[in-house]
Amino acid sequence: SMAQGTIRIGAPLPITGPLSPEAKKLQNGMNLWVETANKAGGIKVGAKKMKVEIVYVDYQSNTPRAVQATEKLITQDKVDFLFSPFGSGAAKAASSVSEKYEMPTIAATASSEQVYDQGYKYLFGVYTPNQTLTEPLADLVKKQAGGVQRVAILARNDLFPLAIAQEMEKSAKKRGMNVLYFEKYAIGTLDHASALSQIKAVAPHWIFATGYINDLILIKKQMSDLGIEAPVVTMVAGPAYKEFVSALGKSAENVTSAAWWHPAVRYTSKDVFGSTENFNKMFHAKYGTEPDYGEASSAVSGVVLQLAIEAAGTLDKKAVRDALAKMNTMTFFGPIKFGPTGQVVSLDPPVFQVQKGRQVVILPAGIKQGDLQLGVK
Amino acid sequence: MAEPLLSIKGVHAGYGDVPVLWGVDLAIERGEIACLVGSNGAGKTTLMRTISGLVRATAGSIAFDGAELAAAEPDAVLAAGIAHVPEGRRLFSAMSIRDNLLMGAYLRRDGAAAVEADLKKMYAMFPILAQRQEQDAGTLSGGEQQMCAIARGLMGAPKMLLIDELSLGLAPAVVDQLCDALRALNREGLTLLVVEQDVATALEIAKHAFVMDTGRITRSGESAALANDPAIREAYLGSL
Amino acid sequence: MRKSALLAAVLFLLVALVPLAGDAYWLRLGTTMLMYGVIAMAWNFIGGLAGYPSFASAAFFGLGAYAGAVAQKLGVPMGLAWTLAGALSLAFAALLGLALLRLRGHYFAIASLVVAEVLRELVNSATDLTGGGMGLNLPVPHDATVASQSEFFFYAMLALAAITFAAMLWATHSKLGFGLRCIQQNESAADMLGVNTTLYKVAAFMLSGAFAGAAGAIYASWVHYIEPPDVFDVLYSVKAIVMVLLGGAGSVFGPLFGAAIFLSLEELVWRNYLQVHTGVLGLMIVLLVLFLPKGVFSLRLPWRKGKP
Amino acid sequence: MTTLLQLEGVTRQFGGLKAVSGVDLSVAPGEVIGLIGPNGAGKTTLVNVITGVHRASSGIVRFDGEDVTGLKPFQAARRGIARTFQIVQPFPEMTVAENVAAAAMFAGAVRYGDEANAEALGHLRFVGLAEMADKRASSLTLAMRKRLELAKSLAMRPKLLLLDEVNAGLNATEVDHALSLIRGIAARGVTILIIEHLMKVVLSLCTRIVVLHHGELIASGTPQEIVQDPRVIQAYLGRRYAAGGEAAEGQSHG
Amino acid sequence: MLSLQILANGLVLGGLYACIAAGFSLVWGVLNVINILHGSFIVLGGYLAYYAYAQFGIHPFVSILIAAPLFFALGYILQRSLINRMIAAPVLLTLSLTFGLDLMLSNGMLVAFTADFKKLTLDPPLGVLNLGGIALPVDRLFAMVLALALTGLLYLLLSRSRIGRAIVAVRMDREAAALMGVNVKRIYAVTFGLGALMAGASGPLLAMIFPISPLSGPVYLGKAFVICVLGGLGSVPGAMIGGLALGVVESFGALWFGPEHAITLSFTLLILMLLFRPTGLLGRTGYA
Ligand SMILES: Nc1ncnc2c1ncn2[C@@H]1O[C@H](COP(=O)(O)OP(=O)(O)OP(=O)(O)O)[C@@H](O)[C@H]1O
Ligand SMILES: Nc1ncnc2c1ncn2[C@@H]1O[C@H](COP(=O)(O)OP(=O)(O)OP(=O)(O)O)[C@@H](O)[C@H]1O
Ligand SMILES: [Mg+2]
Ligand SMILES: [Mg+2]
Repeated sequence: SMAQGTIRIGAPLPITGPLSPEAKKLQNGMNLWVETANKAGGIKVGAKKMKVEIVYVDYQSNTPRAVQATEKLITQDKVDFLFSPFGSGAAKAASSVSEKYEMPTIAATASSEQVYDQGYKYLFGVYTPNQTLTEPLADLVKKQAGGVQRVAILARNDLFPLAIAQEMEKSAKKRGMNVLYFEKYAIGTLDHASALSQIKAVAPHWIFATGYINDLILIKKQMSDLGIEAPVVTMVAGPAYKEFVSALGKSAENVTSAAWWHPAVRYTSKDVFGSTENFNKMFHAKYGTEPDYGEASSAVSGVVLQLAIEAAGTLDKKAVRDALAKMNTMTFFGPIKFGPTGQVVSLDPPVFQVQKGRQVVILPAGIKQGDLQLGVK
Repeated sequence: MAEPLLSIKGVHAGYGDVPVLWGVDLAIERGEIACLVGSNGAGKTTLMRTISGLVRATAGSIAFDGAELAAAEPDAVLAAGIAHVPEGRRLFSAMSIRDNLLMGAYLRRDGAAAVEADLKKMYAMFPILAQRQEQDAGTLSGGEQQMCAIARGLMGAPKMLLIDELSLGLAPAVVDQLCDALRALNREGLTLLVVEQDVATALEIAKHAFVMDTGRITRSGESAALANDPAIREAYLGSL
Repeated sequence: MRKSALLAAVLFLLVALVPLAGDAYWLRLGTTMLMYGVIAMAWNFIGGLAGYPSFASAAFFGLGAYAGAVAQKLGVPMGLAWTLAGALSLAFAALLGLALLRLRGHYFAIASLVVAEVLRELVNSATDLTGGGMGLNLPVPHDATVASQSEFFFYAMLALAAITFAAMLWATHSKLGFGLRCIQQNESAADMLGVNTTLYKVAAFMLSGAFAGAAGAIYASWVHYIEPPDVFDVLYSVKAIVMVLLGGAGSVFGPLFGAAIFLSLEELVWRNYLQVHTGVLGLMIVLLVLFLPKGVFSLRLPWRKGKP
Repeated sequence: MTTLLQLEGVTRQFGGLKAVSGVDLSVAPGEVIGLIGPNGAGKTTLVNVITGVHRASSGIVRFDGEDVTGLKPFQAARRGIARTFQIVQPFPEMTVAENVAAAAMFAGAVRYGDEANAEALGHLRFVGLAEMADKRASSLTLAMRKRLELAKSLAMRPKLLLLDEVNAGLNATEVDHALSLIRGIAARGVTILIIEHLMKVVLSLCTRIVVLHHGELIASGTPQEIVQDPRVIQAYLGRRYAAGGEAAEGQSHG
Repeated sequence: MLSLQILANGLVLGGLYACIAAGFSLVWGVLNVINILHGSFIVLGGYLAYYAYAQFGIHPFVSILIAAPLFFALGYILQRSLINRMIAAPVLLTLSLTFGLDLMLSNGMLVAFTADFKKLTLDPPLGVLNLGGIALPVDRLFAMVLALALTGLLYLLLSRSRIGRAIVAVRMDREAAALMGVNVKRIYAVTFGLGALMAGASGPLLAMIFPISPLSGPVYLGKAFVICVLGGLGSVPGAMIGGLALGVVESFGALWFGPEHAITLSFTLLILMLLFRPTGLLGRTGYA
């Protein structure tokens, strides 16, 4: 690869199968970064600039195949660096392969601490741990909706949704709230009416539901159908996507959520994008829409890798790995500094709420576009 | 004499590429009872299945009542007026006796009343079927199943009825009754072709008999004449 | 039988040379192929010999994977963990068989299909032991080199495949296999002839369970990370059947060849038709079923005609 | 021992229907006994109860001095009760020899392998199917299948052989052949219970005939006694026998 | 009160389940074909309704009328051209065949529609019916009523019509049915067509309620399996009873054991059912 003067980065993605929409988002972000970096002449490796290229491999939304694809990228395609497969589960599974080959790997979409607590040295993730989503949210609710005492949590029994629900439980309890209902639902559940009827019966002030977008659309729809109302309804990770709002219309109003990034944040940086605003603009020019957090996190994965290579001044894996570990820098995504496990610790994930059909940032205070509205029907 | 009702000429047929029938010729007159006898594996069942369209004739012609049936599907054959009571009864095992009989009338278009009347007739002929109307056919005893199968064939109001193994598994008294009933139906105009292992009985009720051997008709003629033929007696009537 | 054994020995020896090619990717592919082969052969005990359309492969595989992984997590050495996993699957198959093998045909098929789902949900909810939906990590040995690890798992899978094959060869040519064939053709008649049908079927099911379970355990150690939807994936059950059909049910080499063919097809379309690879795979299966319903090798066996 | 098979009050009900009702019967070793009765009388059901296919609703089946009520079919088979099916049931995709070897192995306790094959061949020779040994069972004609069925039951080394309409569907010549086979089996000392609607078979083979009607035993006796019993004539034999048994015998149809 | 609400939820859900399973059960019972395509047919019907509504404002209830003949034709042609060739083959072969076809269809849908979830959102929504404190979403209620009506119609067709009796006869003995004058090939195609029709027609109903994606086929297929066995293979009233039973069991299971175990519970129930009454609630022997 050095010979051709191109840096090759392997990206095993779920291009087909149930997760393919996610792969699309990741590709959007990664492609924008590659394009931008190459337009600027490439990545500076010591004295010379090298073009960069991403080698995508489909793993069919199937975790064992993700592991296999990762190994294929390393051994057959001889890539220089790696991006992790999508989500916490697959990233965790594939991380053992990159660790085996001592291959610096950036995880764009893995937040659960269980991914990083394996003692691996080559895995770095740009999402802060899950509790960083629930903590500020709980703070906000505690402060601005004083009466909120009774909490109900419904979580998909799956790595990420479950982990974040457990964090939510902790955050709520820490603030003296009562978690009156905590249940998991199985993957593939077609009906939540029973769970929701029970939730209705405990008359919660705060309903917290996790899952993927289809689960959450279904849950919210059934909540409206069953006439379940609450001052605060939080859902992770559906509302960040446009489809959530368009599928639910009015009943999406006032649903709160949190994510690691939001196009309303504002940072100025020395990376290829220069600033959040500029990133948004370039993204819009290329794809015609606003970026969401997945698209931004995949772009920043490239940015982070680029900064590390440039700091190391070489493509040597060990050196780049060390540069990543030492990194303390600002990007369009926010400040990036990795903790001892390799997970970013420097970000303040924004909290937002669907208001009048738009995702409006309500926290952190510095970038907020509106205030928390109570009452979800 | 008028045209035969069923006239088979040079029919060849088989399973896959194993030929079983090697040019069968046979003619059955309107309104008669004919029987087909022959040793096991001679091809009697295959001939019947070929007539009713379950097995495709590879050569030859099957003319029935003026229509050519050699290439016809089973439903067309039945529509033309030939019903077939198959070997092994082949009842619809999880259907009641009554429903089995009604299936026999599947192609009939002459109204529910006529079907109902025929149903009564069958029940009169086989009283046990009337008693067990709602019992699943699969749980009937062997002989009861045979009665049900014959009645089902008759429910199609055919011009001609093919019965494979008429007396198989039937008690002697029932065979007598059945023969009487078939004779009565025959007097009303039904033409019958019966395969029967008990050659004595077969020759007794049939006017004409056909003897089949390895896929060909080797003898035919008036039953009475054949019954007295020493070769036939030797081959088919046994020692007892 | 002796001829088959000899041929198999040569075959396995040839396969054992794959690591000489040195490429980690080929090694991984080879390991996967052997794993598929084991699953297909394991299915063949109950599905091919006894003629029971089992969809339990995924259940056994997943159970073995979790049993092996949990055992290792609790400190049991790897080899012993694999053996324990196989034994557990064997015992589980025995109990399951006693209950389910009373069912016939479709009913058995569905019941066996559902077992994997139930196990998956159980593993999902037994969070303390299995990590539930969080998945389960196995220790990555840091003292061994990358290459030696890949080779190690390749040979482990190869050994399992060889043992499974030997068991299948033995079963096919023994009283057990004979009884199973009787059951396959007419169970009530077999019963009447004095075949203890329950015992025989359960034995076949146990063999099926033990080998599929052992494959699962090796798999878990090999990939270091398992989660319920992956190891209890119903596709393992379906693939096992498709592979045996491809290779030709009824021949001892069928499952192995079927696995090789299936994996090659999968790999080939995966590489060449990114967006439509499942569709192309589907098309190939359709064509194979329509034109070579007796397996790929029926092409060379024109004298083996089916009944009409 | 004077009885091999002993039935005491055997009853089998299907829903409200008593297919077999309070049957008492004892069969001595070496006997060839005929079981006749109208269609639906319960003959096959009785065989099914003896072989363990159906459980008796009440009553006891004793075989060889032991209570065998409720045994599974394979257990009954291993104790020496063999039966043929009213509708023959070979293993279609196996060879004729394998079919018989299976019986020898599983019920007859012959060792797997050459021993079983040799035994199978012996039985096939006895029934005249030796030249078909390597053919698939599905390719046999009906008469051959019935002989295969006999060979299989012999290979089970039975003490008691239950024959359910083994002669149905055979023509007179073939029936003659089958008769001599059955006599040959009886001559080996096997006790036989035979169900048959072909009176000439029953009359020429059996030492004793029992008659079942509506599930109950209505008569038992020598062939002579039975063909003259008015109840049997009324329920089963019909008008041909009404004139007088002996005369009818000659022209009896089957 | 809570129990009543849960019962209502369960019954409404069960109605939809019945509709999902009826066609699948019919095809399995009569043709001895496990139609893996069934789930994808449902999804395809859902997309039809989605696009009809999004592009032309055609209400999903109307889409059912469009979907029904289309899917019948699709099923009929598929059966006549492909599946009939294998009809006498062992069930595992036909299973592989429909498995392959399903891979093709779902991949095709993936390319055509992408894996993004689409949601048919009625505007204005149909609202919620409040029966003395029990909330019943009108769209679900309508869907259930329609589903049960469809299933009922299918039942009437099978039990009352000539073609229905022919279907039942073919299920039991193909050759004997031919001897009764039944055109077996046509009946097979009609049956497969009816199965596809039921799948295609339930698509629009489900699309009103569940987000659709080319990959939700297996979920519906899984339900169909369970219901089919609960009710008895090949029996339409069985599918209805089985569907309702599953809906109620899942709902109360979620209440009593937690939603996480609702599915496990239904599977456990299924296995128990198989062990103690393998022919299903309404099934009869002689069908396997
Ligand atoms: N389905 C089949 N496939 C292949 N060969 C068959 C099939 N059915 C019958 N045969 C063969 O065709 C020949 C004629 O059989 P067929 O059943 O017509 O004879 P049959 O005269 O009716 O005999 P039986 O008196 O035993 O009923 C036999 O050799 C038989 O083995
Ligand atoms: N599983 C069952 N369910 C209901 N009724 C049954 C069942 N099995 C048999 N019967 C009935 O029990 C009676 C006795 O049947 P069985 O088969 O024993 O008669 P059989 O004496 O062998 O008659 P055949 O001479 O006609 O073979 C018949 O009336 C039959 O309908
Ligand atoms: Mg015949
Ligand atoms: Mg009988």
